[in-house]
Amino acid sequence: MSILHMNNISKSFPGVKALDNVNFKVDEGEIHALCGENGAGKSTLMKILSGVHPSDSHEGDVYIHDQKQHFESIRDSEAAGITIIYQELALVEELSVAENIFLGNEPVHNGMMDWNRMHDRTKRLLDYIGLTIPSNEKVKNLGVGRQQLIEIAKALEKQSSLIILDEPTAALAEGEVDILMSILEDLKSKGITCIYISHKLKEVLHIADSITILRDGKTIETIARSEADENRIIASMVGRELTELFPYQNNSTDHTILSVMEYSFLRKKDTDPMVYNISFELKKGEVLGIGGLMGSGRTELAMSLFGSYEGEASGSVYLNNEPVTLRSPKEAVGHGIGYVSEDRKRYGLVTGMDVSKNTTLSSLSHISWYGILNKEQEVFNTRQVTRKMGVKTPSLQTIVNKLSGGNQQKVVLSKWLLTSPDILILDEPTRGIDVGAKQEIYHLINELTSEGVAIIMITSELSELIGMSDRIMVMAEHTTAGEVNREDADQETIMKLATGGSVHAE
Amino acid sequence: MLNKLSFKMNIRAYALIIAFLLIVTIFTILTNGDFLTSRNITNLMRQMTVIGVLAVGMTSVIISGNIDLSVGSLLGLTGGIAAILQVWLGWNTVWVIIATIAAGVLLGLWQGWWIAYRGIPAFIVTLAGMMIFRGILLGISGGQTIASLDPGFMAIGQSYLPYSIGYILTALFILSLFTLKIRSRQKSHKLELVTESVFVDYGKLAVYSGLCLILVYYISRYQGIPMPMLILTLLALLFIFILNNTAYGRHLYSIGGNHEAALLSGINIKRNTLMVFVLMGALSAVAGIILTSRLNAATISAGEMYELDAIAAVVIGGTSLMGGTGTIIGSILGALIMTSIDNGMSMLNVETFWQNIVKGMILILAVWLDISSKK
Amino acid sequence: MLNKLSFKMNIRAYALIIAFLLIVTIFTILTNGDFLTSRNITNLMRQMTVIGVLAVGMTSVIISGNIDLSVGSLLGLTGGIAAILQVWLGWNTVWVIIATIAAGVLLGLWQGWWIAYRGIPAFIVTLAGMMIFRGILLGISGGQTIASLDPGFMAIGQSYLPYSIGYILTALFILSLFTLKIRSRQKSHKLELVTESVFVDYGKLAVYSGLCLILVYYISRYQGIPMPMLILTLLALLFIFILNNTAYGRHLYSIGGNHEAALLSGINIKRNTLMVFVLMGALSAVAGIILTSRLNAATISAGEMYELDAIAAVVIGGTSLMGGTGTIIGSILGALIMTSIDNGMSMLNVETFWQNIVKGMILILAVWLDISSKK
Amino acid sequence: QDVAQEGEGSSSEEDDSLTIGLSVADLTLERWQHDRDIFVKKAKELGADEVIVQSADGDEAEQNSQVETMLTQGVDVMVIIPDNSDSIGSAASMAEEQGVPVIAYDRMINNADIETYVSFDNERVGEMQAEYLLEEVPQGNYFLMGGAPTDSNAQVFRNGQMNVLQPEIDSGNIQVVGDQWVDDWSAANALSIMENALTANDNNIDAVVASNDSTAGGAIQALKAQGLAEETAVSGQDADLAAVQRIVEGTQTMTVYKPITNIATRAAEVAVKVANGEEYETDTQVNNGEYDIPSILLDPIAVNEDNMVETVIADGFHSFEEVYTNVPEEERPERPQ
Ligand SMILES: Nc1ncnc2c1ncn2[C@@H]1O[C@H](COP(=O)(O)OP(=O)(O)OP(=O)(O)O)[C@@H](O)[C@H]1O
Ligand SMILES: Nc1ncnc2c1ncn2[C@@H]1O[C@H](COP(=O)(O)OP(=O)(O)OP(=O)(O)O)[C@@H](O)[C@H]1O
Ligand SMILES: O[C@@H]1[C@@H](O)[C@H](O)OC[C@H]1O
Ligand SMILES: [Mg+2]
Ligand SMILES: [Mg+2]
Repeated sequence: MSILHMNNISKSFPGVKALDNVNFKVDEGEIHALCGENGAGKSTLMKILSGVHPSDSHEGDVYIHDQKQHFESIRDSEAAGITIIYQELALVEELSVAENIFLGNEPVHNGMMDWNRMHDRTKRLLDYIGLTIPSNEKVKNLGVGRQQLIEIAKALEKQSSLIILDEPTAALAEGEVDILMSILEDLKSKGITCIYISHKLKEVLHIADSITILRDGKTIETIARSEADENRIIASMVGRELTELFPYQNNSTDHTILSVMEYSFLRKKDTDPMVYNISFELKKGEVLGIGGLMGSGRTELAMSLFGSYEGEASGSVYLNNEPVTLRSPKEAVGHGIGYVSEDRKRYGLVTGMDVSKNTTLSSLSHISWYGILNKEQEVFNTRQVTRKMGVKTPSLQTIVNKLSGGNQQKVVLSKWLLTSPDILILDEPTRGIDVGAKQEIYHLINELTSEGVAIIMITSELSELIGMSDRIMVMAEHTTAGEVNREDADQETIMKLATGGSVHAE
Repeated sequence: MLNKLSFKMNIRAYALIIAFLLIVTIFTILTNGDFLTSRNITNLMRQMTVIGVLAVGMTSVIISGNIDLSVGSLLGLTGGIAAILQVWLGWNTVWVIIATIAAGVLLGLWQGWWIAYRGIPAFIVTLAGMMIFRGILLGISGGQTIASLDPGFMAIGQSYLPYSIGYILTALFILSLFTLKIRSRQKSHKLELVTESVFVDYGKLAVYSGLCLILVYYISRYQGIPMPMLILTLLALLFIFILNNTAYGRHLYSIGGNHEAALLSGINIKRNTLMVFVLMGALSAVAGIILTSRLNAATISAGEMYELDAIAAVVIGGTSLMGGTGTIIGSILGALIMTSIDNGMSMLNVETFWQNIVKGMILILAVWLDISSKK
Repeated sequence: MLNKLSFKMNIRAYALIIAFLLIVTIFTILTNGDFLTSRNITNLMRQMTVIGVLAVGMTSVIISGNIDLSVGSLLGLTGGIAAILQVWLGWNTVWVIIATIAAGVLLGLWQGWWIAYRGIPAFIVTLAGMMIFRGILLGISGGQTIASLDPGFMAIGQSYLPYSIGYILTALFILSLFTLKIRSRQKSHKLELVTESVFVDYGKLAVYSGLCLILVYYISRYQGIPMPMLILTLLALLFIFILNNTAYGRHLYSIGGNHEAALLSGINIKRNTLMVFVLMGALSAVAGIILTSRLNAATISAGEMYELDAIAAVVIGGTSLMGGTGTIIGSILGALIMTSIDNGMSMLNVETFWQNIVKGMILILAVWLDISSKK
Repeated sequence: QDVAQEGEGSSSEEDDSLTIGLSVADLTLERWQHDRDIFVKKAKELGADEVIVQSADGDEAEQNSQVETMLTQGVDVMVIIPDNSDSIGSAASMAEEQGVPVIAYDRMINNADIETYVSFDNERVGEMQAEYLLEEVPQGNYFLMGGAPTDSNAQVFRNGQMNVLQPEIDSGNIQVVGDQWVDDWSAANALSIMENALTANDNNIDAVVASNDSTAGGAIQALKAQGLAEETAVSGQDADLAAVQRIVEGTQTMTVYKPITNIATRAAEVAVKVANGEEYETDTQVNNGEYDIPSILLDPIAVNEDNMVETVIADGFHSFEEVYTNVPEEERPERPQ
């Protein structure tokens, strides 16, 4: 019995045909995965289903329980029992967790907000998804990972019959992913249907009942889990086979480029240090992986080293054996450091600017003469680097907001490549990136290290951490929990360090 | 954690209060105490009401990520309408008030429609409104000041509450504060929510109530609570309630805070935006009525530049022009600061040009104090 | 594909032009052609320059995500300084100009410092500036109109370029447009970049040049290019260049577009923000000089409310008050639309109150046309 | 409670110091600064201990607030130059009720039982402007340039002007080719308005009825650009320095001089007498809507090139050098002693 049937859907944006006669069928009560490369059209298809793209903006029909639907707005699709968790976070940072979960859906009693019911429900939802934070905490105080979980809670609250999850795990660490998996199982047991979009094929294979694959806006095939394996999916997505997922190369040298000793950082408005007592070394050509649980302070370490915060640093930082203090990102960039943020929308991109201008934003000095830009050179550089990165975009003048999530990520990477950094900090570099592109990034990492660039790679994907790092530092509770060499690295050791024996406190 | 948070929030709120107290202290010293007489505090309260009422509405507008430059003209026009209805057409006060507020609502509806349903930036629509409404006022009044309203109408802006009623209202207010708090704590307890310690919670309430009583006592020593102050207080309470305790209020914050997220959450952005301008229209009309009553006349230039004062009060009060944050209390404090500066400087008999300069400087310094405390 | 895109962009730019042409057509019909005489076009150009110059600076300020409410007072003050230096102190024109612009720069520096380095919202700092600068003007001028400047100074706002020079400048301008295009095409070719077809590229340039020539010819039929128009043109070109072709311009867009991303991209936000207010100060001083020269007098109320006109011109021109987008050309067009409305209506001798109403309505409709075309 | 009311806020009432409050509508118009300076000086000469001056910056509500504040400060007499004659009434009544006499200065205070009114006749000002222009230009095209549409006095000047012009318009002697009001009395606005009017009328404008000097200045700039400054007659008001300079240069035809020294001196005298409870003389009574107010009405003077020395300069309102600074030495009239 099919709950959803999308028939011959086509949708164009200026310059792109995002969907081309797509057919998509989902059975009641199943978990149906949707896979495809970045820009294949997955999110677009789901936005049609949720009414973000109203029914007159595309061709083809949508049937729910064999009833033809005309979704004009999100309200319509919600009324039909559909809820979607968007790929890009859609939370109001100034509001609390509870308020966000109930946004647009507030419990009201005599025209007044029913705070009690709201907090009560929120508390139970937070328990359910394994978050221990107060329900009146402001969302802006949470990291991306927890924000993602809040989005999930928000969807669960709506109690719909069909839940769409567009890359819900991109920002989650393994522990949280496990929780999510059990939530999905639980939903399934309650007869709720899920559409699950992810680039993490292991998860897909673990959880999905059937898998539909899109490529270049077309449906390639739908396969049952029993017939699926990773290679088959990849082949179907990418159109070719991929060998050897982690093309690790050892380019590590003896030359220490960065050395951090007993480093702590206290932000101006905080009372507790963001990170404390951290020591590590980074060698030319090396990939230093940083692992840890969500909220362990990896991002904060990177951002404070990069000079992003106003505050007080103690300890010492040596660049090429010279002591330095980096008080602003500008100084960090000046010293040859680049930082690819985990939150591209907030910290990585000027979303209203075009691809080309975003790409050259950090390297304008390379293409200008006394501050005057050489625009031809700009186009040239952008074209080169975006080609190398395989950014899929209608043109270099396309506003970056209009790119698919993965391609936006590649634009951020391109930006930093153009600065020709000596040290590149990658914070969750493959978040939301498809398998093919992931491999391209790994190859890129190799290429960079072979040129002597030192890389710090923060990632919550353990396999990636183990697969690509020369050395791994594990963080817990805002400080170093230990360091592991490549040879000794396995999931167990790292998880042990990350949980630090001590209970992970909030 | 929660405690820490709320404490931090309070420091933020306090910084502005500290700035305000500083200003008050300085003026009190410089005027040899004249600034703090019951009589002058009463003046201050009466002088701040018009901007205060506008600031209440402006807070909601700005929280929703919009702006309203037309409030000054809207106030002028509605004030003019009120005077015309009463002086020229002889309507009685009650009908005049109803019709005037209705006019404010309609004009707000007009602006809200263009902004919400036609997608024209609020800045443009309300800038146009600023010209259009002033033009209409000029046209219908023929450029004349329309004067001498009925005693009933004059009472709105000029009368005082009898002492007894003032005290009774205050007592009721304090009582309901405590009742609400007790009930809320009971419920929180049942739901196992984190609450502040009994001491902090009731301590705070006690302090607020004390301040409230002192103010009322102090003002009552002169002539009693001025009617406009009562109106402002009621409106402020109403809007505090709307912003904090209704779904509509939450929607305004989310629309201003993250337009896209609000849209994706299925919030009816258009209707909510329309509504905020309707409310602003109604409040402008109330402000127009109070001003006309205070002046016992409607003039063509009434309310000129008030939009800037109202916006300034809101921004001083800590509301970001980007939308998504802000409180009514802050804006009222902002209006109070602005009025105190005007009042104090004029008591000091400073030369006009110094007044402008000093007023500008105080503005910067007050906000600076507030901002540095947040860092 | 690329072609389609640029075509769409043009349609967006055209919508405003269409609105403008509509306004022109209506006024031309209503005035029996008087509106379109060489003489009136010359008037229009002269009347728009002051707001135009302010709008050029305001565009940069708004692109960077800020606002400047002080420009009117700043203009008044710098105009007053210029008149005092010349009339009371007898300085010669060149020194007066240098000193006045230096004063504008300093005042801009003051405001920029509070905004950039002390983190106070531009709205507050410049609102304070609005009061402070007007206060200083009142203080130093003692409230008097300071009149009768030197002929050299008067020439800035009142003289015309000789025809021959007008045409030579225009020719030079067109020539350099073509040279730049040719060089850019050559470079692109060397770097193997895709370029638009020769036809489209040069065709467009030819059309622009043609329009430029027609305007110059038309204006020259009266008295020649007015000096203020030349100044505005040069400043506009300079700022178009800065915004589009320098790293600084790019920084402004990114700061306004996403403050945090700009910071993390290694941009010095503070210095860039400071700079934009310094530039605004300098431009306000230029506007002050032009106005003083045009009136042959500095008055205390000079420039009152000009901030709103300048901001309106910028917003009509399609710049979002949220920052991150905007063009100088759009703002100039915005200023032209505002001035045309004033000019046309006063030629028609419309009653004042109708003028306000109609101006407001046109404002809304022009922006509406522009916005609907973008959807 | 009433005890408390008396006990505070009027600290100066018990001591015998004499405090005068002067509330000025707006100091951004040049003339009010002269009024203030002369008034303060004179009042102090006559024995006032303190004169508290406040300017409302053209905001009528602000002016009411300032009057309230001055009452709190315990002034003995209130002199008010109203921004708006009607809306100031409530503040004035309040002062009178509290036993502080109110003197209306230059502009009447309506609907309040005030002490006295010292002024020039503003309607008369408008009449003088029109009369003078008619003398110069008995027939031709007239352009009416009103003051700020939101200033109620602007309407009064216009009424005066029309008293004189209407018969001539009806008889067809003069044609009104345009009627525009100038926001904020701003010279820049007046300049644009005049430029456009000249364009629309092919320069056929023989007289400009400008309501004050600042608007006249703007209009004259536009006329100059067309080489018409000396041909078209332009009126004015206030005898601003820039305006009298224009008059002696020949570009402005006349201004109405309201001898500010007289009004300020008279007002100061009356204020001090009222405060001391002494008698003073008034000329007439003027009705302010509800009450007949004893009034002192001074005569405004039409000033042109010929009577410049005897009026503005003789009064010391502007110095000879200032007025003739742009006129070559040999063309200047004889310097008065
Ligand atoms: N609002 C939009 N305007 C223009 N183009 C768009 C818009 N949204 C998506 N596209 C384009 O449509 C195509 C499909 O994008 P979509 O976001 O559906 O990809 P996706 O499969 O979700 O990719 P990813 O895995 O990277 O999230 C892309 O080429 C993208 O650039
Ligand atoms: N104890 C805490 N209470 C509240 N918020 C916290 C706490 N610890 C960290 N955070 C917040 O959670 C976020 C996560 O920290 P950070 O980004 O440094 O960790 P991370 O290891 O990089 O994890 P993530 O995978 O979420 O990026 C930060 O924004 C921080 O402010
Ligand atoms: O003197 C004039 C004054 O009476 C009027 O109110 O405002 C304009 C002035 O010129
Ligand atoms: Mg996607
Ligand atoms: Mg992180």
